[in-house]
Amino acid sequence: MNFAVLQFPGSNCDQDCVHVLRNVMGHSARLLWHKENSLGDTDAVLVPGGFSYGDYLRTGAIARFSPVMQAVQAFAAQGGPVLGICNGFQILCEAGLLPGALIRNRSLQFRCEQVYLQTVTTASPFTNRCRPGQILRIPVAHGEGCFFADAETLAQMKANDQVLWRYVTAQGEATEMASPNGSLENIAGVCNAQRNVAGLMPHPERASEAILGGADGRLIFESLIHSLEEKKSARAA
Amino acid sequence: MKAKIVITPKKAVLDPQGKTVQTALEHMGFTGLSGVHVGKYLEIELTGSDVEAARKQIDEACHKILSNPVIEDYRFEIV
Amino acid sequence: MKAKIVITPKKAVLDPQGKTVQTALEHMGFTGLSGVHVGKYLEIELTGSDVEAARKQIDEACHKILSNPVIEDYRFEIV
Amino acid sequence: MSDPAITAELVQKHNLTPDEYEKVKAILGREPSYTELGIFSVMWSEHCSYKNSRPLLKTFPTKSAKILVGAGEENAGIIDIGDGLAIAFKIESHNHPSAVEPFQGAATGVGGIIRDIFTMGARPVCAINSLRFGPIVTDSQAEAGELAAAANNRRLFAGVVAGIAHYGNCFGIPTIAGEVYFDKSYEGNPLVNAFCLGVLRHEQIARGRASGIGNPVFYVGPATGRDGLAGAAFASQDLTEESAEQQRGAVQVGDPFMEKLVCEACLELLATGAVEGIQDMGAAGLTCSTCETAARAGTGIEIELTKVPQRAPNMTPYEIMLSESQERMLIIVKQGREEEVKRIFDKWDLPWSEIGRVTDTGRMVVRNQGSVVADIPAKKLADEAPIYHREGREPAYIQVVRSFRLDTVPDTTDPVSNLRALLVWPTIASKHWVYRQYDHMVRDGSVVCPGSDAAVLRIKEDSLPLLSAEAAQTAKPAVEKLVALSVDGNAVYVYLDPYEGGKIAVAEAARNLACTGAVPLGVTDNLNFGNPLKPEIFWQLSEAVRGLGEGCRAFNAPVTGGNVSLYNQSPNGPIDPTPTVAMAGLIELPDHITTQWFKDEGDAVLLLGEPVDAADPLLGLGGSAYLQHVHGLKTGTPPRCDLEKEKNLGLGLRSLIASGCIKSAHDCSEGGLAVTLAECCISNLVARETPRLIGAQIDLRSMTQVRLDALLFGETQARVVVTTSASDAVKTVERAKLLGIPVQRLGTVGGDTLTIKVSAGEYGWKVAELHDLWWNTIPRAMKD
Ligand SMILES: Nc1ncnc2c1ncn2[C@@H]1O[C@H](COP(=O)(O)OP(=O)(O)O)[C@@H](O)[C@H]1O
Ligand SMILES: [Mg+2]
Repeated sequence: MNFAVLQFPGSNCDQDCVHVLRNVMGHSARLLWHKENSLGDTDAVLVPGGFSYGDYLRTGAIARFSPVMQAVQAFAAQGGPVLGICNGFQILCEAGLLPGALIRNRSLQFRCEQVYLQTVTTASPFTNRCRPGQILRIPVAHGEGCFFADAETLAQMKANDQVLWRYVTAQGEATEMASPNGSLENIAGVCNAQRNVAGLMPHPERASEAILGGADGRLIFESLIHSLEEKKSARAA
Repeated sequence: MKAKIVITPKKAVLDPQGKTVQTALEHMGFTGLSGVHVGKYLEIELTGSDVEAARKQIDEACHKILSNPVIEDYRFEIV
Repeated sequence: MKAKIVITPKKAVLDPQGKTVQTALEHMGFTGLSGVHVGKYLEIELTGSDVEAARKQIDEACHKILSNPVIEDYRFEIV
Repeated sequence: MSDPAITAELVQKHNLTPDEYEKVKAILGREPSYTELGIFSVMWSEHCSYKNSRPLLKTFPTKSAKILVGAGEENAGIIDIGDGLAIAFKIESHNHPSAVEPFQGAATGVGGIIRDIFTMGARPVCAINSLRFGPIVTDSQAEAGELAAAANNRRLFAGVVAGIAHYGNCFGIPTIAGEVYFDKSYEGNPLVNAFCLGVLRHEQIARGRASGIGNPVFYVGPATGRDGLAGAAFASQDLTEESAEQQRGAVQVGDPFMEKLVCEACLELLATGAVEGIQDMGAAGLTCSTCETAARAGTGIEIELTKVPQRAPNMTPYEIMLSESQERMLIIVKQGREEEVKRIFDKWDLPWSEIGRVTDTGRMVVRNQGSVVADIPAKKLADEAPIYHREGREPAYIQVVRSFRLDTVPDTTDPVSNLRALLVWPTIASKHWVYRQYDHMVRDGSVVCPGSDAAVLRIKEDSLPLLSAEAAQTAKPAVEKLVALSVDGNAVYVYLDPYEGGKIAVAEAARNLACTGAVPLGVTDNLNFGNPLKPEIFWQLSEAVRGLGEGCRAFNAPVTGGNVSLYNQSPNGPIDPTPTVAMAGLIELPDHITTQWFKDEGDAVLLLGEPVDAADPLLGLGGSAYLQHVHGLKTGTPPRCDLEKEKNLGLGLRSLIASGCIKSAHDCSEGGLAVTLAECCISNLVARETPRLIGAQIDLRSMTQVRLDALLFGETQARVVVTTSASDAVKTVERAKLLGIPVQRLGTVGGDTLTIKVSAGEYGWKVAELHDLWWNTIPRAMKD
């Protein structure tokens, strides 16, 4: 598959995503500069973590206006898969591609630590290789990852099965302690109603190799690759 | 000309910063506080002199980029 | 009563946030901007009714904890 | 607006002595202009010239076959790590700025050291830090003054940590190790030492040289403001009509986002080969970067100040030359290749300006609107600062602490409470409150994160700086490397015996590396001391340097550079002498990576090294955490450091690790054997709020000859607690003996308590309780 990993001024997990997609998952991945107007030959887009534009004003607020984001909007509207990780999640929310917003962690501090994530639904291109309810151990690293949506939006999201991951304890309970940021209902990641755009605060690309302490994050990339392959073979058939 | 913009968290949105400031003030012995809210303040210096045009421009900027309507309200004045 | 407090970076101090927002606005086609400064806005709800007492209290709070006098200025009004 | 007249008073305000001023006049052959006075003043400050410490620094070992760029040659030293790869690393202090404004002071400290690294052509890949503050907790009888002081210490601590987090996280560099001590002597004068390490290919080393007559000089990065002026030169004249605050100069504010862009743009530019020389504008900004690059190349340099981007209105030449605005770089470009600079800096939306040329005059000439405001021989300015051989005198307190005798302190009767008390001492308690605020994983290389003896970083292809398109075609893929890092410095030991303490700082760093399976490669050190004009302080400095040098020689770890921060005094007196030692090492194979926590039930616990140094009259308790915290005594002679033994221990431990039988290794430091064992039981963190606790049954009954407090809490050096599987235990003991390391079996891992049997009885602690004390002390003190 061909992955495009966006690169904004201030992105800093861009190389990590390319590394995992290329060297761990064995697919082709390239960086796409924010001034580009077109995605070229791309099967899926990754919006990586970092501090685009220094996180000044609001996380993701400035990056969403980059030329490349217009192309991503069009790609997503056609059903192309887009995954935002951390700052990428924030950018996708700002761009209106995902519901809700991410605000300051309740502790008011940056948090970098391993967390447990429960796979809320396997019915998405980002979770289809997980077992229902499967718990993944993946690190977070953010200061503004507290998910918020108004009551109506949240109800709609739940009705549509749009919550993909929640912070839980090792035993699978969505307690306050389990969440590093105070997110609404412990939400760690969501998708859009069409299910082709998703975002999550944790970093699966940091949990894809045993030498870094665990490879649970691979399941998310494997899911995405699996759904792309299915799409390809369906098209071929 | 100058635009003075105030951006505040919506009432329904958690304001952990406001809570923390309130607690800190109370710890220091301040009394009679019934709520603290923390928002952003922006000052934009404008070279033009057409107040109406500026108002339109700033409103658009606030709406499009300076605030996020999911979590924030804004107000501004041109002086 | 309410105190409305504005905290801004001192003029001589670098304001990377303001600079970045200015560039972004310009990139988006906003023109005629000669400066952008980003600061904080606080609203403190007060239960008392003695304006003078409140003024003193808020001034102290601003000085001691709400602002960082090394790099920030503050101003406020009681309404 | 005219410059003030040069008076004796003005010279003094610039911290130049009458003799130094005479030397300035001799160099110039005339009176200096006001701008020139400012330039000499900053270049000849201790910070830039090391005038009081240079003779001592010369005694450090700085050579080895692996050194590619040595100490003092450039902005940072560089060491070969094999396969055509190299690392550049350095530590630097930002103590005084952090005392004034902890958040920005610490942030700009991180920014400064990162620039020192990419200036060398290396890609910065990790940061570490070493911090000191006054006490953040008080006992129950504390008076109002103490409470206020502790509150202020907490403010500084919180601000510094948040500032380091802000800069490093946003820049996108993992902060993977560090240390924090709390002691009264740092009240009012916290220490913030920031370290950065970068990697590069041998052929990518960049130089800070203004070579090539006629080459254009570029200024890149944000505009110059009046930042940091007060710190640099103490200007107090009515220079301008601006507000008082602007004249004093502004506190430096860091912009990590800008630095990230400047770094990426510089690495991209270096790959083109269009750069002749490059240097960051650190302390003394434009002044230092222009005269040093010319001095190194033996050329001259000429710049025009109106071409320098300016942020504040009406800046004077004096201010522009002395400003310490952050994130700026000076680049000497090969003539004819200017367009490449412009293209790349435009791509990154970064300001650039061509401000001058390299000349053959040997002079640094500064013009403002065409007229010369400074004209100084560059080499004399940069390299001929006065050097002082200060006088040292042993301080009176040394006699007092040396005469301390252990029999004035009764042996412990309550080790159970003692261990609890040590674990809640903030210096020993877990520092996760600190490092969970740092992104310690970004860039996918953090193999051992903070929380074990030393951090381990994987260096891979994308850790390296870019290659030019042509070079990329022929380059071989980079061989992966594992680098280990630790920073150490127990200042109480140094206070009690600077020579011994200096050796211990190096030995502890080496021991921490050995515990992760690494071989030491090199050292960068930060000498944080009081006022060197006081003979007692100078004695501390020179003795500590002697110890540090000897330590480095023993481990074949040359000093590749470092930083000197003197005048660390508050109204209460000088800080404890605090040399901090950051050591980098290499781990040969991924299999060798070892962490400090106990692994499995049934594993055997062994001690490598003598349980107690019987030849030490204080049995390892001098200067110990136990004496300080339990008895309120900061006295005695510190534990003795036998470098031969330490070296042997490191060699032996690594060889045991290579043989595959070591499952965990943790060195004994503050708090002695009992704290080490407790940490092995409680320090394995699986995920947020999810530790993996495991107990151990320890039997010390065979060690009957010694005081219980010394056995449990003494800080005898050259000791490491390791575990092996039960079946490997006997074999490991034999191997260790063959390697000449004292070894004994202490017990077995398992259960939910730590129990220690001694001849006097048996003591036990629930590991969950120990964990709570150790884990939550700092969060509780910081109330979150
Ligand atoms: N300021 C800090 N920044 C990052 N990591 C830190 C900091 N302080 C302590 N740590 C980490 O906490 C762990 C324990 O530190 P310390 O008690 O100093 O270890 P040791 O005694 O083995 O040198 C180490 O992994 C260290 O890297
Ligand atoms: Mg250690």
